[in-house]
Amino acid sequence: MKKPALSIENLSIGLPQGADRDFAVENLSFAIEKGEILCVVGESGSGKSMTANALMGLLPPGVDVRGGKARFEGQDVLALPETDKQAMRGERIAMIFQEPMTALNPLMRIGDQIAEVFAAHNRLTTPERRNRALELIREVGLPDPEKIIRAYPFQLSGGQRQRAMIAMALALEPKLLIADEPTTALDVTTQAQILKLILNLREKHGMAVMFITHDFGVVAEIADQVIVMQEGKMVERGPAQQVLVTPEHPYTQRLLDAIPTGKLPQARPLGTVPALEIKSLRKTYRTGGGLFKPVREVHAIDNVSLSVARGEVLGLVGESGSGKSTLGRTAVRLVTPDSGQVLVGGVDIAALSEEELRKERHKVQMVFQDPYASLNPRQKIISAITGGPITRGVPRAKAEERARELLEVVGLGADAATRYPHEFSGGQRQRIGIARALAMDPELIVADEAVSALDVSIQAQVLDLLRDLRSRLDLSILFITHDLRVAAQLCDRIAVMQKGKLVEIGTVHEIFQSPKQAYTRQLLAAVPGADWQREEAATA
Amino acid sequence: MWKRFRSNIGAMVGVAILLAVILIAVCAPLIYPHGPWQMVQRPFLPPMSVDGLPLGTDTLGRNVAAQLAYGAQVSLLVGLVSTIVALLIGVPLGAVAGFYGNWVDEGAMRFTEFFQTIPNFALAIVLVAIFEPTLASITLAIAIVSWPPVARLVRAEVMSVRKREFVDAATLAGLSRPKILITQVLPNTVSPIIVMASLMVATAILLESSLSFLGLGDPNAMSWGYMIGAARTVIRTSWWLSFFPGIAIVLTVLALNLIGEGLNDALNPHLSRKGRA
Amino acid sequence: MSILTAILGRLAKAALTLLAIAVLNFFLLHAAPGDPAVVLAGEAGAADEQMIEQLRERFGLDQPFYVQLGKYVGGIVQLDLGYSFRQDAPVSQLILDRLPATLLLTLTAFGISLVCGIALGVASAARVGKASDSALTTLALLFYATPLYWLALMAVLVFSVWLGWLPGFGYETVGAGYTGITRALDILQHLILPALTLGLFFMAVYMRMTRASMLEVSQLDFVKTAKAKGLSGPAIRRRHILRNAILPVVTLAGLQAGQLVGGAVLTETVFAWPGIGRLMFESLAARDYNTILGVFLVSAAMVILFNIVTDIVYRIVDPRIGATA
Amino acid sequence: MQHLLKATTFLVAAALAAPAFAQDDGGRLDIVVQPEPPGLMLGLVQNGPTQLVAGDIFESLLRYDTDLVPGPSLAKSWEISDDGLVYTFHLQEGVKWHDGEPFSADDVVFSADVFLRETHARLRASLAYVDKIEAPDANTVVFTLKEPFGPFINAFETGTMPIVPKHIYEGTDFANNPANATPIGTGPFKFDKWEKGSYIHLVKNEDYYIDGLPHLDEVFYRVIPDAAARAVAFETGEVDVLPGGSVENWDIPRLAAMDNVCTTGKGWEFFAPHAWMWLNNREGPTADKRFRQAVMYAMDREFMKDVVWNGYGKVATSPVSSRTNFYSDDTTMYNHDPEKAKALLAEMGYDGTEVRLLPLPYGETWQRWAEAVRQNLSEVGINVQIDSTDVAGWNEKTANWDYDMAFTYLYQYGDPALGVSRNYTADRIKKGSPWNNVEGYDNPELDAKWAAAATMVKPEDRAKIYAEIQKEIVDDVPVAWMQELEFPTIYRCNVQDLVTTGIGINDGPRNAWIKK
Repeated sequence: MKKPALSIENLSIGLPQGADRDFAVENLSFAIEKGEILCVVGESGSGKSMTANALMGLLPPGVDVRGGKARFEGQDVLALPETDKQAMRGERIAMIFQEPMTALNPLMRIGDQIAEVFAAHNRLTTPERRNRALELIREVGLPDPEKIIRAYPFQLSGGQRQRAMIAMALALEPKLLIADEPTTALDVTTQAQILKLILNLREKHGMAVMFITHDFGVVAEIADQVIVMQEGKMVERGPAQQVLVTPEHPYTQRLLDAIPTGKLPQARPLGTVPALEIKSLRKTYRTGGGLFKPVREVHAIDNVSLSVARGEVLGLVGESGSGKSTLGRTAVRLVTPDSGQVLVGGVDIAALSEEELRKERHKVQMVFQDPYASLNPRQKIISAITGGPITRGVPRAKAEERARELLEVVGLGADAATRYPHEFSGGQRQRIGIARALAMDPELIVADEAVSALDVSIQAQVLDLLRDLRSRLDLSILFITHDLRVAAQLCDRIAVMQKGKLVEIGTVHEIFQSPKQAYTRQLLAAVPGADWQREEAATA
Repeated sequence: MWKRFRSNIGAMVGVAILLAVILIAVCAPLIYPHGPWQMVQRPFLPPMSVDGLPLGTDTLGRNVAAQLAYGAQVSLLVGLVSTIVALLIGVPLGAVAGFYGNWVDEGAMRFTEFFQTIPNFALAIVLVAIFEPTLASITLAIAIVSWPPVARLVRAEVMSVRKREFVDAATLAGLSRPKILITQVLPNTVSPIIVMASLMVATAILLESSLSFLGLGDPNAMSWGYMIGAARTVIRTSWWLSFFPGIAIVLTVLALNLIGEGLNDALNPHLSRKGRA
Repeated sequence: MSILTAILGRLAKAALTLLAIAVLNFFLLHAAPGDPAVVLAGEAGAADEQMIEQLRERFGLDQPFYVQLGKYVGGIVQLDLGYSFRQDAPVSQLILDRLPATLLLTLTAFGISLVCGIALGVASAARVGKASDSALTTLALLFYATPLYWLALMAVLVFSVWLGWLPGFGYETVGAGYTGITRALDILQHLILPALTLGLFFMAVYMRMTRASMLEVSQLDFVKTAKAKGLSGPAIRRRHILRNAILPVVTLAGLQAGQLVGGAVLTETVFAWPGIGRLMFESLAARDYNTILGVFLVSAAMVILFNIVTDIVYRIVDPRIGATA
Repeated sequence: MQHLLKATTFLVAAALAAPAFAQDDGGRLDIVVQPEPPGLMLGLVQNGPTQLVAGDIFESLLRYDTDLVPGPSLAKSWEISDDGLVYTFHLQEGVKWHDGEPFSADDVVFSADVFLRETHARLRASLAYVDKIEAPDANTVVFTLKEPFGPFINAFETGTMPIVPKHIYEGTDFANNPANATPIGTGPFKFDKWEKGSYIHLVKNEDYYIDGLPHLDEVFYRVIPDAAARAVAFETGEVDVLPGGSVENWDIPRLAAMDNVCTTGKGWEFFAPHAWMWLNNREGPTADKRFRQAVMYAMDREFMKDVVWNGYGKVATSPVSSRTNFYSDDTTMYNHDPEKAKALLAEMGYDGTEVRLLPLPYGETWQRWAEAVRQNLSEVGINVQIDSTDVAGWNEKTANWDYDMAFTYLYQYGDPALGVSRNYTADRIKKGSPWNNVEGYDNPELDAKWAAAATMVKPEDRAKIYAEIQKEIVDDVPVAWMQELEFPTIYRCNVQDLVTTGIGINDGPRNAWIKK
């Protein structure tokens, strides 16, 4: 029996008074072997990040360890005095975080931030530190190390920053690396690269990795061992394969079921009457300009044509910066295109004047990404939903009656009408957003990353609702997402965008089974857990 | 929110002081029906030396306590009205600039910058001197020099709220632009404006007293600044004449600042907002 | 984009702003009741029409308003601030005579308030929640709420009259004939009280801001990163929090530094400090238009200058600005 | 022994000069000047601060003691013809300008006839009576008048007729002569340096034509803008002399009570500042004589003198100051009598119309005074609103008659014909100046008397007519006479002989010395 790198026994972490529960983590025990990757999986609020923070001694004020031990290299790291914890951090246990955009000091050069790790632990001389920093940058696969070392964080892309973070974490060859959702904020292709990098580095340095994620796809890619957490408690533990294939706990099963699998839905017959037609659409953003600044142009939409048939759900997939959101916003004329047509029910809404447009607005509605920003916090639900119809001339009483009906339809109950947004959870708010869009009796709904901000289980419920509405109301939907798996769940056809251009468009089956373009194939390959799911799909 | 405010000891102390000052201001005509200008006793009587004159008399033998009470009226009025006027200038300007952007924003911000470039206090002095010191001109001058930060704040807030998705939703609902600004955007900028306003009242009171100190107060209105200005030449022999109005100013301004901070903590809980994500 | 072009752009804008200020104030002042010729004649204790007419002619007040405005603006464009008839000297001369005193006072006050304010703010933030933090913030609030002129009067009373430690007013010991180091020390002695009283208010402002900013930045992700690296608390505060937290403070301070130049009227009055604030205030009662306008323009120019300096500092401290455009 | 010898020599010299006891030479005097003078060329600017400072640099032909008796200055003696038309002055010998050029009668002629005629409004009024000015020789000047002008002998005071150097100003644009910045006079002190906003430095004129004078080595005039700061400056020993009006009245007792501090009310006789309120005789309630009388009865002027002016000065009972010649006390006395005031108001049917009161923007004392007046008037039912304004606004409003009641005070210059009649005769009703008949009082009968009194030769005759005038005008109350102002000078007691003339500190440093 190997001695574990880290073993946690009966860890309990208390929350401050007034929180929604007493413990962030309760009675948690697990161990990580040397050179092993342990994935801690859970939805938001499951306590997985708190566990990591407790190990590092980085718990926020008011949150404290109430009991338990964490043995690491023969010591209980939870009981160490602060100075020892400080010495341990970065040297023997290192950590990387979710948001590469904010996790680096914006005012310090990358090289200095790496060298600082050595300085903090009094290692090496200044020139040596520089050389080591260069080596590390090379090791994590960043291009042009000499340049990177002098660069500031803002000059790097998200993936590059995450690599720089990893370089920092590796600096002193820690025995344990804690990675807290390190790929969640990244595009799929970048995510795939970072995951590969972590696997390689584990191989090379033999360190133990505690990898926190909410994504079972990632788990399938990387994990040796898995523990599943729910509301502070561990509900399941085991080797990755076992947990993924034969989950024991109902919660784990529910989570796995909720995952949009690669299983493709039955193809539906499509109508031919177009609800939305986009013709040769172009939108270019110019930044800078003015007297002394050079103009920079970004082609957000570069000559795109597509159409959505009545009753069809078209998925629009792409990575960040592909122009998919701009296209969606152009379709509802929140953005006015430079040229091209947006035909809704035969009317080119891109060409309407402000006044005419207001009369036509109701035809296309939108469901937004951020459930917390899409509802006015100072407005009751009922007025949020009835605002549009009343403006259109629907009598108030009638609009309110309809609003209550719609709230029932989206599964909230009519009594939700008189409450304020903050009384609802994220998933509930998304339902309100859908009801609001439906209240206008639109010909087309644009759903812009409508489920991306939600936990998987909630995501699944909202997707179910949309699917249900699609068939009940014969809705036409332009469904924008970065997640091919989600798109596969709901869409009839999928359009792939890259850098403002439409790369490929086809039925779900065409896209998934015989993609024509290299970029589409690349995207499909990058989907985490793709192999596992394909396997699963095959075995199913 | 109210609970969070109430649990803030400093803010509650502020509220208590402010309520006391308001009470005194309101009751002044009842306690001293003859007004603050009546010469009641020998001049320069120290506090507590004669019954009925707890704070002594001033250079003309007038009751300092009565002056203080009436002064509360004026100081509060000037502070409040000038803040309201400043808000009336700053809020629409900032809102329109932030909401419509482009050249409207450019124009409004140039205008604001222009006013921020002129030295504030000097401008206030010139304005009051030119329009002659009356409560109206003092109030207006204070408002004119204090609206630019309001405009900037509102603009920034509107710009941030404007990008929120519920504004897009309102646009899609067919609401007109002005209606969106008024019903959707502005209500969400109210908290920081309230916080700023409470601090502005404090600043306005200080500004009014500074102007009075320089001899630019309204001679028909008894204000604390006017009292200090009138008493500064006798500060050595009759300390109480400038001491009590000075304390009154410090307490009131302090109270308003405490309330402002309390409101800020209660209305703009940055930490909890961040903690949500 | 280079800093140079940015500065050039700012300067071009600044020139326009200054011109606009000149025109606006010209209108304002001429709208004011009070004729400078009458005032000047009045000071002589007696005057007749002939004298007032002579004076009006000398000042150019007999000409139509637009001609006066045109002449003034024409002068401004050639950097000529006009002539002060009240003081019988070119305005630029008057202002140059007094500007050093004002700059000395305000920059010293500014320096003291910024350095002490930031230091105390950092100290306070580091002890957040403790008694010493409460004491510091309460004190700052108190300074913030105290009228500056009142504080000045009290300071003179205590340190000059009662204790006799420091001179209570003036710029230097008059007629002492000091030169070199002795003179510098003498001026320094005179400087202490006004600079401190002027600085205390702003110290309170900067302290509160620094504290708030430090606390806010310390919540940011990269601070957690720094902790995870194993840096000590002081090192994190110094290398990571302070550098980021200080940016908004520096910005605000830069904006205020310019304002200080024109806003030191109160301090200059109480301490008889021969600066431009007092010059303006005194010129106002005499309707010495050109001098008031000159002071306004110079102080506005100072505001702009400090804004540009702040901008440059910001660009140096924050690599993101200027590079992203 | 040597020391004694020196002292004896000095004694002899001193005895020739003036007072006959031992005076110490040397030392410096710091005097407050407020506000900062606009210029020091006394021929061009004659405002108070300029006179204060430049009175040491420039001189005129005569000086006047505190009883307004003329004495020698640049003229060592003089004669007036019996018909009162010819004034002959014999000048001092060996007088030199500060730049070393010799002074002569030509300078006097140039000054009076050319320079001041162009620049000096107040003197111009007197010079209107002058037919010609001649210099028969280098040390004699003769003024010949067109008709007798009683007060003419009072026109040779420094501020009224400062003698300026012909060799510098002749043929130049006086107002723009560069020498204005560094004035050249004949006085006991020379201009050295002017640090604007801070101080003016004068140094001893070593070549002064009176041996042994001045005693002081240097004089600093200190600019301290704040009244409280001026008081502190005196307390801390920064300054030695606070000329009248430098500090607020209620600060005077405190300063006077300090060790080694003396005060004197003397030194203002020539000016005899007389304070009143203009009452607009043209319109509004103040156009009614009964209202004006009611104002007089309503006010407790004794109380105001005691409280506002801390007891300094005297309640004014007539347009002529009791400190100058020709004052008469045979007039109606307006005592504090609110009932009488109310009766008068009832009689005229005053309806409570608001009356604006314009205070003089010269500091706290004047502000308090206006407040006290408002309070007194409100007690008899007059509705008073205080207008607030600065010096410029005050000048504008009074000059353009835009007021109901307005505080002012003016100098009397030693004679009613110079400083009093200008405010009451109809020919002086002219918009645009705040020093003439601003109230709009028009009484042709009295106009004739004012004119007659001015051109009489014998003082007794003049006194009779002035008494008649005073009796009548006091009943009309064209303005509300308030108080004969007294501005005490505060100084260290070891400063000796500071105030010896009717213009006080203006030429005080000439004789002053510091006791060691």
